[in-house]
Amino acid sequence: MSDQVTLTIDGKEVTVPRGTKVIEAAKQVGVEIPHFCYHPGLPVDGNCRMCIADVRTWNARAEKHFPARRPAVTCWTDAEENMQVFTDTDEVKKSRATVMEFLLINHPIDCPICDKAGECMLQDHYMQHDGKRSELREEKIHKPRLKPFGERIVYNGERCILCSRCTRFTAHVSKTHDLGIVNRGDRAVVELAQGSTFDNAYTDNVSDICPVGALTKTDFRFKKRVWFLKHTDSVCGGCSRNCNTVVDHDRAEIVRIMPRRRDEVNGHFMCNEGRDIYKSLAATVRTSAPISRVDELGAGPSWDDALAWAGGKLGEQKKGGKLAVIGSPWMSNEEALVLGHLAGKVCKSAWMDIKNDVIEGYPADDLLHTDDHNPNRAGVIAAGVVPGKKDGKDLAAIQEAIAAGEVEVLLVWGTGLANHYDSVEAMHEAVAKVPVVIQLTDAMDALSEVAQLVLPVRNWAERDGTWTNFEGHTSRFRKALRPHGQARDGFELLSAMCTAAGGKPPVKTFKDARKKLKQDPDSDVREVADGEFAFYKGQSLYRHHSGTTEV
Amino acid sequence: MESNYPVKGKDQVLLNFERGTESWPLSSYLTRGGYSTAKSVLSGGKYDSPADLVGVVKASGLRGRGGAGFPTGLKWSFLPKEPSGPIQLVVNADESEPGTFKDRVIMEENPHQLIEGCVLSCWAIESASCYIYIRGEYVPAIKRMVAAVDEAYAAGHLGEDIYGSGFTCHVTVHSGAGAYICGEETGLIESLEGKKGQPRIKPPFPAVYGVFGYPTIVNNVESIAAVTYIAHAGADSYRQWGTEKSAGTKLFSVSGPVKRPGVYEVAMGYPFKDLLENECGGMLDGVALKALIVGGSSVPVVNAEKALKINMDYESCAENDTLLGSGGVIVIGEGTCMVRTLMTLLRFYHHESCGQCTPCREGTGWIERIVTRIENGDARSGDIDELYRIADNMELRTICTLADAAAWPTKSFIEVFRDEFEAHIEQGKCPHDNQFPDHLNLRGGGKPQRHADPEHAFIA
Amino acid sequence: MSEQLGQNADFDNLIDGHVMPQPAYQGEFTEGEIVKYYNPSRMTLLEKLYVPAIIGGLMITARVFFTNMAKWGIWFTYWIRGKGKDAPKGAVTIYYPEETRPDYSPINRGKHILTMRQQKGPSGEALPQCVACYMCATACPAFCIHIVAGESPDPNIEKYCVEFDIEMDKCIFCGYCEEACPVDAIRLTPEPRMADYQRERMIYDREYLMTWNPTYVEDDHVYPGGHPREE
Amino acid sequence: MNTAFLVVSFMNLAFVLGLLLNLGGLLTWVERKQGAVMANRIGANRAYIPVPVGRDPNGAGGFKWSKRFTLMGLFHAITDGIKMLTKENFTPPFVDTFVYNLAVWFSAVPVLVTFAVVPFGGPFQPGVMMSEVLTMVGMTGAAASVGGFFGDGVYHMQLANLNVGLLFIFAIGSTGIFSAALAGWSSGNKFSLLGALRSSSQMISYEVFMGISVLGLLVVYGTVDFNEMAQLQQQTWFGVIPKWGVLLQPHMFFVFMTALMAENKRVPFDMPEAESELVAGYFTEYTSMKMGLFMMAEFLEIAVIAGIMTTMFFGAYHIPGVVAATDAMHWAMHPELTPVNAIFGAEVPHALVVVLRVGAFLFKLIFFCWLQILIRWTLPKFRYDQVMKLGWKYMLPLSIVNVIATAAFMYVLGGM
Repeated sequence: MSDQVTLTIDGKEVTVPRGTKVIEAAKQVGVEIPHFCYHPGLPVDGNCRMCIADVRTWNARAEKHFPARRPAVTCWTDAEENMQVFTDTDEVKKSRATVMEFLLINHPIDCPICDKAGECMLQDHYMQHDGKRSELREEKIHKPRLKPFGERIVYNGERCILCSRCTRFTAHVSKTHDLGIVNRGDRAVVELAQGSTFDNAYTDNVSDICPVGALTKTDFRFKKRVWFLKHTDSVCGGCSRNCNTVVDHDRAEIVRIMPRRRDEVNGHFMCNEGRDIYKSLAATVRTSAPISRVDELGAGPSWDDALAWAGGKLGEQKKGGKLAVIGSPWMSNEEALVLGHLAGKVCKSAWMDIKNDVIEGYPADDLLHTDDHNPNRAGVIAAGVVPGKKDGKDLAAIQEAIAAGEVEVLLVWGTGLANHYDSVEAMHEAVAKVPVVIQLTDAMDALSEVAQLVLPVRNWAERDGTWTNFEGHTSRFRKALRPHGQARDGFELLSAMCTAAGGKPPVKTFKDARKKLKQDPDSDVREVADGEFAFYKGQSLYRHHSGTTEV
Repeated sequence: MESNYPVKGKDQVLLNFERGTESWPLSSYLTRGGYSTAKSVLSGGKYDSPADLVGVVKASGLRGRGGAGFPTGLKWSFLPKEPSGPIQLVVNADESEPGTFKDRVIMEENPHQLIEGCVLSCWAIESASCYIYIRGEYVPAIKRMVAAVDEAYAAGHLGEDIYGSGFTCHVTVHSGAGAYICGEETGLIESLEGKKGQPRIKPPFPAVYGVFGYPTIVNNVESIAAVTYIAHAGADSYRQWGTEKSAGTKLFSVSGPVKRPGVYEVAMGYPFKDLLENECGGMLDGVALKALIVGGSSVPVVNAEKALKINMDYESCAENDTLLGSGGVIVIGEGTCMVRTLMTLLRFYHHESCGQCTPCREGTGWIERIVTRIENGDARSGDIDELYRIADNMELRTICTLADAAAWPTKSFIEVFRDEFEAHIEQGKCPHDNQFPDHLNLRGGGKPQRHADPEHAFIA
Repeated sequence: MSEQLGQNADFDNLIDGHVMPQPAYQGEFTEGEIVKYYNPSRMTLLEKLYVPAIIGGLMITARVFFTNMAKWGIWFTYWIRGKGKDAPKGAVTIYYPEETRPDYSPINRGKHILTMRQQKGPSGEALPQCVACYMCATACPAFCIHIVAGESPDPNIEKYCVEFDIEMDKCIFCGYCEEACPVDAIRLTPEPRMADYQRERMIYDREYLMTWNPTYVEDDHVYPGGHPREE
Repeated sequence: MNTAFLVVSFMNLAFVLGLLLNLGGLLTWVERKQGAVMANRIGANRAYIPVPVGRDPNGAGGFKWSKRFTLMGLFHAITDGIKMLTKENFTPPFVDTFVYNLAVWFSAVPVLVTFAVVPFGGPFQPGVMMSEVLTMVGMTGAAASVGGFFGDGVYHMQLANLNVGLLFIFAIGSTGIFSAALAGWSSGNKFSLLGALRSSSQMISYEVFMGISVLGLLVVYGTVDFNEMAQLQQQTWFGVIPKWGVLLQPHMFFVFMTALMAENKRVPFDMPEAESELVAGYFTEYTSMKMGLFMMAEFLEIAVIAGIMTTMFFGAYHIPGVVAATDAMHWAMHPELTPVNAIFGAEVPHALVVVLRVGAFLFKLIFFCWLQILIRWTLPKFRYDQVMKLGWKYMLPLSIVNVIATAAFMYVLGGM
């Protein structure tokens, strides 16, 4: 018995590892089998009966294919050698239409007020596999609506199709066992466990995986119809896990953040804190133009003047200068590459280290949360923002040098320098000893109040880049929003500073930077380095596609 | 041995006791030769190996008495050669099929034969533990079984090292909570494990992955009790009754407007006509036979003409478009409204659907509502076809067979008694109102009404 | 080839069960002949000159002109006597704002209204039928409908529109919103008059869309629905 | 050149300018109103003068400006003028300023100048006329002094009594091309330039046979002097049928009329302006009164065309049936034909003759204005190739053949 089996699905041959479910094998040859209860991130339950197909097993003794005695659900049936699967026969189509009919008889069909409408599997499958009028002439069964499950989730029992994805999630993934299905038959409803507040960090995932609008998020409730949303691949910066996400935005605002499947980083899920990160992003204080506190430049210098001045100050430090560069674990790998070059090569071995921008956050747990609340420490270090080998000073040493008045030019990226001092006042006192402080930041903080030059940089939602998580997996985030004011892309800005300082940037283009960092530069980054964000085939009917993690 | 029960042949397999006496204590069973078979088998004299006994059971042609009729010996042989853990035997005493009450008689009147059968079966499949899962409503049966097991432990017929043979067998009596779905073997297993009684998706079958994940054999009470006889008398002796494919005797629980309803043990292949006339004393005066449900509520109904042609075995039932099922013979007399009968059945299935699979969860409630509407006279002409179509759609699309069990009678009722359904629609009411003989009082009072609050419709 | 064409002529002309008109070219096709696939002119020389046709056309328009002028003359006799309102005019059009026609079609697509629920809200306010599903906003080809959804004050209703603005100056009166609405919340009344002097006033908010009368009488005309006219 | 001549000339000038400029304005209104009546519409009726008619019955005080004096929309012509005069006089930065401004004058001036040779009445004796009038009202003294001032001098009711009248019209009229060409070129706009090119080619094309088409008529008349033409058309056949140009050369009437209308660039010959594809053609970049002059030139030209047509083809200022028996100053009527005879006796007074002649001329002028507007609101626009084809392939050959045939005919007949 080999580990691989070969089977035929709709006439297409496919070889998969033994133990693969037929529904997954079919996906590999581009055959989408409709389903509700099946989810690749959860144990199989097989209760929706939507994925029934004509599965014929090979009987070696009779040398014949035999159809299954009862129609098989492909989400549970293992692929077998020489198996034949037909997913588009009339019987299979009828079976799907039948299941759809049963699912819909007691469904309230309140799509107009349902937040899931537009990315609802029930809608999609109805369009594709049923499309009939309801034959029900009796009254529908009524169940509790608007039942809060904790503070973040609202349950609507009438919409629920009892696929048990949510209960399986709480039972097997978050292992909190908050949800269960009580009662029998068509009286069954999902219930929150008595006394449970359903306030763990992963509750919103049950809304993502809910194939219908039974579980909706209070955060997204009534906010926006999903077909108005644009989806941009992004990465969560809440901790060093770097969950791959999709930023759903409409016009200039992010409306919600959803997880994107990437098996080696975050699987299918993400935490609630990561979803809420857009709120803190919107709350940051930004500057729309460079701010200067030196007389030569005036209060509001142009970018050209500011860069020329900053480059000149850095350029002065070329020969054995007193330049200290403090990077940030929120930089992208490409920016870190250029910053390392600027400090190490252009300005001849300046003192260089990274700080902790964010020190507070949610405690680590077994599922996704990590201890480090900055996204890219590993990547920035790998890209070369490290204390130099010769005469290199780490952050503590740089702080000492600042206190001793040895540092003449201090270049800081990002916020949070005060985290390394006892208080903001202490930081101000220390920094006052440095003649030139240049801060490149996407948010204003205590340092911005005293720095000689503050240059606005785009934040993660406004620029392209890659982050590398603590396990070494690189993820790419993309530009979702229009930049705030004149804020500049960090990579371009640092390259320009290299030039202004009299040197040359290490790479010319963003792509070259990726090549230099050896992050699959030649292949399509979206498919290889990032989590795949696959859409269900039927979900591209009219200017919408799914924002769920569903595969 | 004299009995009120009419028997075929002297050696009754299952009802081998005198009716009206205290047949359930160990002492009574011992007088009937109880535990002698176990002793002889366990001490090694009778069969060379457990496989021999499995072979004998196979050769006896014993088919599962729970309803499906799967050969018991064959089922035993499906156990893996290298089991992943201790093999478990589960006796399915969750007898909740409407119209069936045969296992109750065994457990109440002859519990030790079941226990002996458990010991023998455990020996045959090399298991050390046996669970008897009894329906929660069978309180007297549970009491008697518990008492009987205690007696058997005390007398050394159960427990460690029985009769010094080195064979250990523990029997646990488990009381269910009265859910129909727990009569399905995987649902029973789930319930036995302490979970919500919902059928598991198959494969793996219980023989590979059953109770607590161990290889498990689930058998009906009647089958296990019959094993005692087969182990004692051999396959040929058992085959003296019945037909080629349906060997042995079978209990039939007859209910309905007959003179003597009850449980009768007859050989397979015994004509229904004889069962009705001889054993049950014929139909009640003034009531003619209208229809017959031969094997519990789940099987298709047949009309009187066909019913009188049926012999009580698997093949004859199949020839007459029905199934033998569990042997719960429901006799339906003239004057009974078939729509109301179906409605009653479907209320049961709607109530008992576990709610796991979509077609069953939604379909049982739907067809019940349609039939209720037909019965109340609110239906339209297309509703019969609609009903048939829904029932047809429910069939074979679920994990377990509960949906089929609801669909088959629905379809057969329409096929056989379509004119009655149409009469309901044409007249706008039930045409059978007040047509029963008053003394029968077979109908409850008032018109059937759906409960206003469906969530509490069937709970109170 | 010609035979085949002749045989199949009946079938060639049968498209979707309709008998199509015969092609203009009625001659037989012979091989090597260059077939011109356009309708040959069948005009006579006189027609080709166009002058008679032009004169004919001029006579028609002139006749209309004089007929109308005569009617205006009659109208003038009425007007002189101060009965201008009832006089027959030499035109089928009207002086629009001073006169309005009473016979707008009931299916004329005019001003929008929002329908209301029969039961009032908890504080006695009128509740819109609208459930804020955004179907109208999605269907709108002019993107002139703006909705903000919210929790309804009525506990029996889940969702309703907190704000519902229609930019009437962008609206093209296609009626798609009416078609898209699943709850019959938005309707286009026959009311045609909605011009205004300020652009700000052309944005109709929820409250204004909900103030309408089923029928109202104005200028002796009964309007089938719509907003009372603002002065 | 005496004082009386100057006075008469100023009178003529005042009459012509007053007539043309008022007609230019009024025709904008006529165009809209007539088009409306032809299309069962009401037409221009919005512009009004508010008339306070009384107290507001609802208000506390003040007048209610409820009566709106619209006068059939006649104020639209005034408001149009006010509007164009008061709108911003904007000169785009990319134009050639000098030529751009020059082109405006080329549009309106030639049209006005053209009318100089059109006789709007016959020869008249202001002294006789005025003394007759004044005598009639009883002012014999004034009559004698006015009669003495003017004497018996015979003047023409015409601005310039040129003996090359028609040639003058062709000469001046052809300068109109400069207007379109210069405006289009100087605007620095491709729409304007395209419009200018179209307009130039169309006007030049039609000028060719516009001249040739009337050659036949000139052969018949034997003169290019408009006054003489007018006099000649006074003759009759059989004493009844007037020898009007339209009866002499009816086919050429159509050709000449077509050519003139094409010169005017109006529908159906509005290719140069062609709103649908060229915005407004060669004057796209013009605003306020500059644009207004282009527009006005168009309407003035309607009147000028009407005047030319009247003079050449429709018997100028003559009334058919009224035949000059004695001389140009007095008419004798056929007794059986006219009731005028019964009132005035054998000879109609000179003053009445003048009034009737001017009235007849104005009537015919207005009729032709009406006819042009009727054509404009009846016919659809041609395609450009159709315009060219019509001119070069049909009108031009027809005109040439007509000239030869007429010449041959006249040679054989030996004169009119």
